[in-house]
Amino acid sequence: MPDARKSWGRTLLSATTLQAVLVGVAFGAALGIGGYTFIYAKGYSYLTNDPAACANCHVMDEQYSGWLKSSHRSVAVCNDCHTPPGTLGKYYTKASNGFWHSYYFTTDTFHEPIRITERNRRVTEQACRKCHAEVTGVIDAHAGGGEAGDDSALSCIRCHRNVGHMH
Amino acid sequence: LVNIMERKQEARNPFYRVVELDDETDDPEVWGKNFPLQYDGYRRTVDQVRTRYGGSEAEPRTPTQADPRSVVAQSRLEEDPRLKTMWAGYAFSKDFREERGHAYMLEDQTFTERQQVTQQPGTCIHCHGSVYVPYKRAGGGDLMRGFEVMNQMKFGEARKLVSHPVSCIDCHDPTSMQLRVTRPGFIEGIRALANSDDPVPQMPSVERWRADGRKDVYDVNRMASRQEMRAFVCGQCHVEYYFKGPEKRLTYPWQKGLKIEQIMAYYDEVGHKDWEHLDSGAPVLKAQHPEFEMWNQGIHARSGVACADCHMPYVRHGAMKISDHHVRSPLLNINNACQTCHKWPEEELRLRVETIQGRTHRMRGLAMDALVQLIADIKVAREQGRTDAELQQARDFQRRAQFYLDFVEAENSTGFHAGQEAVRILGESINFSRQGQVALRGGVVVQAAHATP
Amino acid sequence: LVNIMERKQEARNPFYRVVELDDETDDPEVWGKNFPLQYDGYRRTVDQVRTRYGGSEAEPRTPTQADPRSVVAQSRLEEDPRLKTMWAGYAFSKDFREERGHAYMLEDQTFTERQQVTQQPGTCIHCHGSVYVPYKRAGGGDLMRGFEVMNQMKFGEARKLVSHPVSCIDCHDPTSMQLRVTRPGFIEGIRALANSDDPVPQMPSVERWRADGRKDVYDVNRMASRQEMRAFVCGQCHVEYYFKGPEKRLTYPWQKGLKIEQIMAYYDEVGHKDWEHLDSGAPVLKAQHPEFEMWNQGIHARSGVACADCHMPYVRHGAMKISDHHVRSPLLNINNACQTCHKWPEEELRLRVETIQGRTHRMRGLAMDALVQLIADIKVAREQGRTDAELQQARDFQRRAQFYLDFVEAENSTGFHAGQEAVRILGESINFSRQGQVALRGGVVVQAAHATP
Ligand code: HEC
Ligand code: HEC
Ligand code: HEC
Ligand code: HEC
Ligand code: HEC
Ligand code: HEC
Ligand code: HEC
Ligand code: HEC
Ligand code: HEC
Ligand code: HEC
Ligand code: HEC
Ligand code: HEC
Ligand code: HEC
Ligand code: HEC
Ligand SMILES: [Ca+2]
Ligand SMILES: [Ca+2]
Repeated sequence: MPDARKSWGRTLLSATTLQAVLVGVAFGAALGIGGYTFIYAKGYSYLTNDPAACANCHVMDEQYSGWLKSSHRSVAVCNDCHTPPGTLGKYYTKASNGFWHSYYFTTDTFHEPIRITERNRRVTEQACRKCHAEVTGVIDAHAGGGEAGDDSALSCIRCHRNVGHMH
Repeated sequence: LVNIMERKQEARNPFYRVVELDDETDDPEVWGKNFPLQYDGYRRTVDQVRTRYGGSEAEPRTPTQADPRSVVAQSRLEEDPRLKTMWAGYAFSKDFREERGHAYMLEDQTFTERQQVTQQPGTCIHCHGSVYVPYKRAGGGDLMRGFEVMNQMKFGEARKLVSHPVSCIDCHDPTSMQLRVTRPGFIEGIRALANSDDPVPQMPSVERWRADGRKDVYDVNRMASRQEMRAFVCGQCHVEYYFKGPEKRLTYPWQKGLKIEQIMAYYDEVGHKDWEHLDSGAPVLKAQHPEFEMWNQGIHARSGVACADCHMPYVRHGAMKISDHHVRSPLLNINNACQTCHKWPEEELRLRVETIQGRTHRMRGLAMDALVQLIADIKVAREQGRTDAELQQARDFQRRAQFYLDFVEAENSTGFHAGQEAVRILGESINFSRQGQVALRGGVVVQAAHATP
Repeated sequence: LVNIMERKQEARNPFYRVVELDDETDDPEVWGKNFPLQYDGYRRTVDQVRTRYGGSEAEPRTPTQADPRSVVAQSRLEEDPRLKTMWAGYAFSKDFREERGHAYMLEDQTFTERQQVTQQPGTCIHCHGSVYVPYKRAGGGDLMRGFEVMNQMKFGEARKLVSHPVSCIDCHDPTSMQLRVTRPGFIEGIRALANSDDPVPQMPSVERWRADGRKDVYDVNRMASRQEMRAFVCGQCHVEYYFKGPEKRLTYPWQKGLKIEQIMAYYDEVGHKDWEHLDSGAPVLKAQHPEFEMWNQGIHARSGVACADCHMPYVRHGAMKISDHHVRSPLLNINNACQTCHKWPEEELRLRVETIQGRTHRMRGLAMDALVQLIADIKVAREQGRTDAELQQARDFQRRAQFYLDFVEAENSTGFHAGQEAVRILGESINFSRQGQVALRGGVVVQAAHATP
């Protein structure tokens, strides 16, 4: 299982060689671009909790319309599943996702179909447990801690991939 | 930064109508003015890239008078000489190549050596060119009539009436852009299938028509759902076929159903043979590209996944998603073709396909060895002067073994479209070939193989 | 009595710890006091319900001295008498029944007629009872030692030391409740597999151990992930096996890999045969329940779907959900077993399984006919006084044909666990049988079948 750093690596590697170089040398420029989108394309949507806001980026449309059909539409918004508990972690994740997604959106160099990163997958696995502790207590009880991602934990997504937005 | 502005625009107007298209416009370049992205993809079917078992390899050749092509696809006969034995006495033993992109369909058909060794009928053109407009012209506005007229021409004459490979108008209604079936062969074939009692849960509209009391006829363009059409437009050509009677009417053998047993039974019933085998004298059949039939036996069809989902997946151009008109092996485009439904890494998906294809390829090899040995045995027995009566049983086994084997050999996914069914068919083929060998030697009750519970 | 919920670090476990469990507690009823829901499910494995190809049917019988059972499962020998021919000269031709729920494993093993016709070793008990505690006792605390000791007893003696069918302690650590492997046969088998070079992408922990330089030995309980354990605990018993050497050591033939070719090659190498066939005199093998091996060749294993996912799916009890310990055919529980991952209607899912099983069943029938015919031929040839040398080749074909066929016949999912592989194996079996028949009659280069590209 790649750790957070490795998975950032994956994300970067998914860019073309040219883009990779660009990222390496001109991080400042990237910041500029990302920053621009952050405002113009409502990248700051990341800071709100309104799912519609996520869909400010058409590349999020699929998940948005999927979410509208999902079992969770009335019980969980995007951020409930895609940001970790705790203010700091929450805003770190939002900021970094917000920035990188803005960056990739603008430079149009992300892998399609979009795939959740390892780091965000763990965030989501935690989110499930956060709300479903009662239901899942038993099946996690005897696991060595059952931290999402560790070998002794069950992956919720493996069986419940569709709960957030039908794939 | 312009990037995003553009994108927000694109989102609003997907395309501009530059020219008016009507039911006579068969030139794709004209359609391309309205739909430049689809046209670009369409033109890229000239690319030749090889995958483990598919795609195609560009083989340079020196053009000749008879055949001006400077590039062809690799010869399957050279890859596996056993094919020559299987087809001994038939045009396919002279020239059979890996198929390649749509852009080549017209020239490959026109210049294959198979044209020189036999006089082919106009029927051939049905699946190798944009015949919708020519058929209607030849039929004085009546598609079916034109079909019949051109079937009975010599290939050369019919060829002159056609100027493009499969084109936009063959799959699309020029005004609504909706998919439509334009091929008489499929319109009649699917109707015959609908009239049969073969269950086809993977074709909801057919089941619905049957449930509604089979009123008048099943009309594919009126009744099929959009998702079904995403496979039917391909089924217009990627099917098993034969030329019926002196009118050389193109016919898809689906009267009893789409499974191999049912197709075999149909050919036995009408007493059809493609040729008499040179070495063995058996009345044999040639199976051809039954992608549609095999796909129908697979889990994807059963799950409502159409040809276009994998071979023409949606690709994003800025804000809009369009169907990739660069029709090709999905293994050259795994992320768009597969990952929308399967979250596995590309390499893993490739390995899964190759596992299925590898098993199929191995069994194909065993079945081919068995068949070649049976043919050799019959040849010997014949030379030893055995009578037709004595050879009859072995020849019948060859007829079956060969058609079953060829059904998978000619199917171009190397088993992927229906992995278990492909291997089952090959297993039955082996059983036929070996029983033929035993029969020649006498002393075993061969019928028992059918006495299975 | 303490409500565990009160204690913070155990807040995840809503069960009441009524009794203390230790490594000596093999009585499930005691465990059931702490985990009543799992225990209830566990006890329901006495149910007998039939599915199209699986489950089991309760067949009443009048108890006898030798066999006090008043209910058994249907006889497979009566369903298909060809099995008697295949196993002629071996205990299985006397009594072989459809397997049923875990609750019966001990009595079915004790009272099968196979026990009366042969003297079975203590080894048998390894998979039919809760042997963890008995092994440790017999080994003076050492599991492996106890295993060796009990293997070498007569079945009757070993049987006396065991009092329960597979029980909680055979799959669970009594303190942490984590899954653990307690079966020496599997611990050694998976180790041999890890030492081989057979790629096992479906077993990440093995691949990791190999990648890390194969340091000391692969230790399943220390290295396997929880998800892998959800299959390994079943792989403890649902596997092909044989008794090695005079010590009757239970051995899983995985030294070269889990595929049939590799297992066959292993048996050839060690020169193992289970018996000499009564009719043909061939040195043959009996394959037994290779569910684990076949599952490993299938798409579900490849996708990380474990036995427990389908045979012990989660079931909701009030606020919490637990693993359904009523281990049975998933077709009796499609909703929980399949529908979380596959959003198709129950009936549709059943039909998909039966399509896969139907193809497998048909090929099994053809392979069975071919084998029975080969055996008949060899019998005749033998009676005609042909020498062992003359029969050697045909007998070798029988050995292969029979093991390949039995590998699928004995696998209890009727092909579902690996649909394409099951049919491939049957196709190869047919090829072996028929080549054997041809060989007896002479005149064809049989080796060619292996000369496949
Ligand atoms: C500025 C446009 C934009 C907005 C607004 C946006 N996204 Fe995205 N998102 C993207 C792009 C581009 C990608 C693909 C980047 C990649 O593949 O790493 C992406 C990828 C993702 C991924 C998968 C990749 C990963 O990092 O795990 C998740 C999850 C995600 N977005 C969630 C959200 C949520 C939740 C919101 C709203 C709070 C949101 N997005 C709003 C553009 C956006
Ligand atoms: C913000 C809280 C929240 C989060 C985060 C959350 N859920 Fe839920 N979930 C709920 C609620 C509330 C329900 C409705 C419960 C009911 O209907 O009894 C529900 C229902 C469900 C159901 C039953 C309905 C169905 O879709 O079958 C499943 C399964 C489920 N959740 C799984 C998950 C998984 C897996 C995750 C993480 C990927 C997750 N949940 C994340 C609150 C949440
Ligand atoms: C091996 C497959 C599997 C895994 C892993 C799994 N579940 Fe489930 N889950 C199921 C099944 C099957 C059910 C249906 C149980 C029932 O309805 O009786 C279920 C039911 C549920 C429900 C209750 C739905 C309802 O009926 O209200 C929730 C909530 C849930 N799961 C959440 C989770 C979470 C969170 C995780 C991860 C900690 C998880 N599941 C892991 C298979 C799984
Ligand atoms: C109930 C939990 C839940 C909610 C609510 C949810 N998601 Fe997700 N999301 C997931 C899970 C689980 C995955 C991982 C899916 C997978 O790996 O197959 C995921 C993956 C994604 C991805 C990666 C691409 C993909 O589809 O796998 C994107 C983008 C995404 N979510 C965006 C959103 C947006 C935008 C919203 C709100 C409109 C949202 N999600 C709401 C659970 C949720
Ligand atoms: C689920 C995906 C999927 C569907 C649906 C599907 N195919 Fe395929 N097809 C494949 C794959 C994978 C291959 C193997 C390509 C290779 O070997 O390179 C293939 C191969 C082929 C080939 C040979 C391509 C080559 O490169 O030589 C043809 C022709 C073809 N398919 C036509 C069809 C038709 C017609 C249909 C519908 C009736 C169909 N396919 C449905 C995935 C699909
Ligand atoms: C008018 C007849 C016709 C129709 C309609 C048609 N095809 Fe084809 N297709 C052909 C012919 C002919 C070839 C072989 C061309 C050659 O080898 O010169 C071919 C080749 C292919 C190949 C092989 C490409 C390669 O690289 O080997 C694929 C894949 C394919 N078709 C898929 C499809 C799909 C998917 C559809 C429907 C969306 C479709 N075809 C519709 C006639 C047709
Ligand atoms: C029912 C539709 C159909 C008809 C009728 C048809 N073809 Fe094709 N043809 C195809 C398809 C689909 C392919 C691509 C798949 C393949 O090659 O297996 C193809 C491929 C070919 C190829 C390239 C591969 C090869 O075989 O070398 C040639 C040449 C060819 N056809 C010639 C002919 C000739 C000559 C006739 C008439 C005797 C004919 N075709 C009739 C559908 C058809
Ligand atoms: C072999 C069949 C075939 C041919 C030839 C073909 N198309 Fe398509 N086309 C399709 C299919 C399948 C779709 C998907 C339609 C749907 O989903 O309803 C499609 C969709 C389209 C669409 C709708 C938008 C989109 O991309 O999904 C347009 C526009 C289009 N095609 C234009 C063209 C043009 C222009 C040409 C000629 C250069 C052409 N097509 C040739 C099969 C074909
Ligand atoms: C539109 C959705 C969709 C697309 C696109 C798709 N699949 Fe599938 N695939 C499925 C479904 C549905 C199943 C059946 C299992 C299930 O119900 O989840 C399946 C099953 C499979 C299986 C297991 C069955 C078998 O034959 O062993 C493989 C392997 C597979 N797909 C590979 C692919 C590949 C490779 C591609 C791309 C060339 C592809 N799929 C494209 C939906 C899809
Ligand atoms: C994806 C689901 C799935 C997985 C994973 C799976 N099985 Fe099965 N299994 C089935 C189905 C479906 C059947 C057929 C049941 C029937 O015919 O009634 C079956 C049948 C069986 C049977 C015969 C049951 C009977 O009713 O007679 C046994 C024993 C078995 N499996 C054991 C295993 C073992 C051991 C594993 C893991 C090594 C495993 N299965 C993995 C679905 C699964
Ligand atoms: C200690 C050995 C052992 C272990 C461990 C074991 N089994 Fe079994 N299993 C058996 C035996 C023996 C039988 C046959 C019992 C009989 O017929 O009397 C059986 C029968 C079955 C059946 C057939 C039930 C029926 O109705 O036909 C299924 C399904 C099954 N086991 C699945 C599993 C699964 C799943 C696991 C792991 C979670 C597992 N088994 C673990 C020995 C074992
Ligand atoms: C490696 C584990 C293992 C060993 C060793 C083993 N069994 Fe089994 N046995 C099983 C499993 C698993 C089943 C259920 C699956 C099946 O019946 O195919 C079973 C089923 C049975 C059955 C019920 C079905 C039938 O065959 O009638 C009997 C009786 C039986 N075994 C007797 C024995 C005897 C006697 C021995 C020793 C010679 C033995 N077993 C050794 C695992 C084992
Ligand atoms: C043949 C193997 C097997 C046997 C025997 C068995 N279990 Fe389990 N048990 C499992 C598996 C597999 C799981 C799922 C564990 C996981 O996901 O980590 C499980 C899970 C559990 C759990 C955790 C909560 C849950 O339901 O997932 C408890 C508690 C449990 N079993 C109790 C028992 C008790 C009590 C018995 C005896 C009456 C027993 N088990 C017998 C295989 C077995
Ligand atoms: C934990 C998830 C999971 C469970 C539980 C599960 N499957 Fe699957 N199944 C898959 C995956 C993953 C694939 C491979 C295709 C893909 O990648 O989507 C698959 C493929 C299949 C296929 C197509 C492959 C083939 O063999 O033809 C069938 C049919 C199928 N499953 C039926 C079932 C049935 C029936 C059950 C219950 C007895 C079941 N599955 C349980 C995840 C699951
Ligand atoms: Ca090709
Ligand atoms: Ca059973």
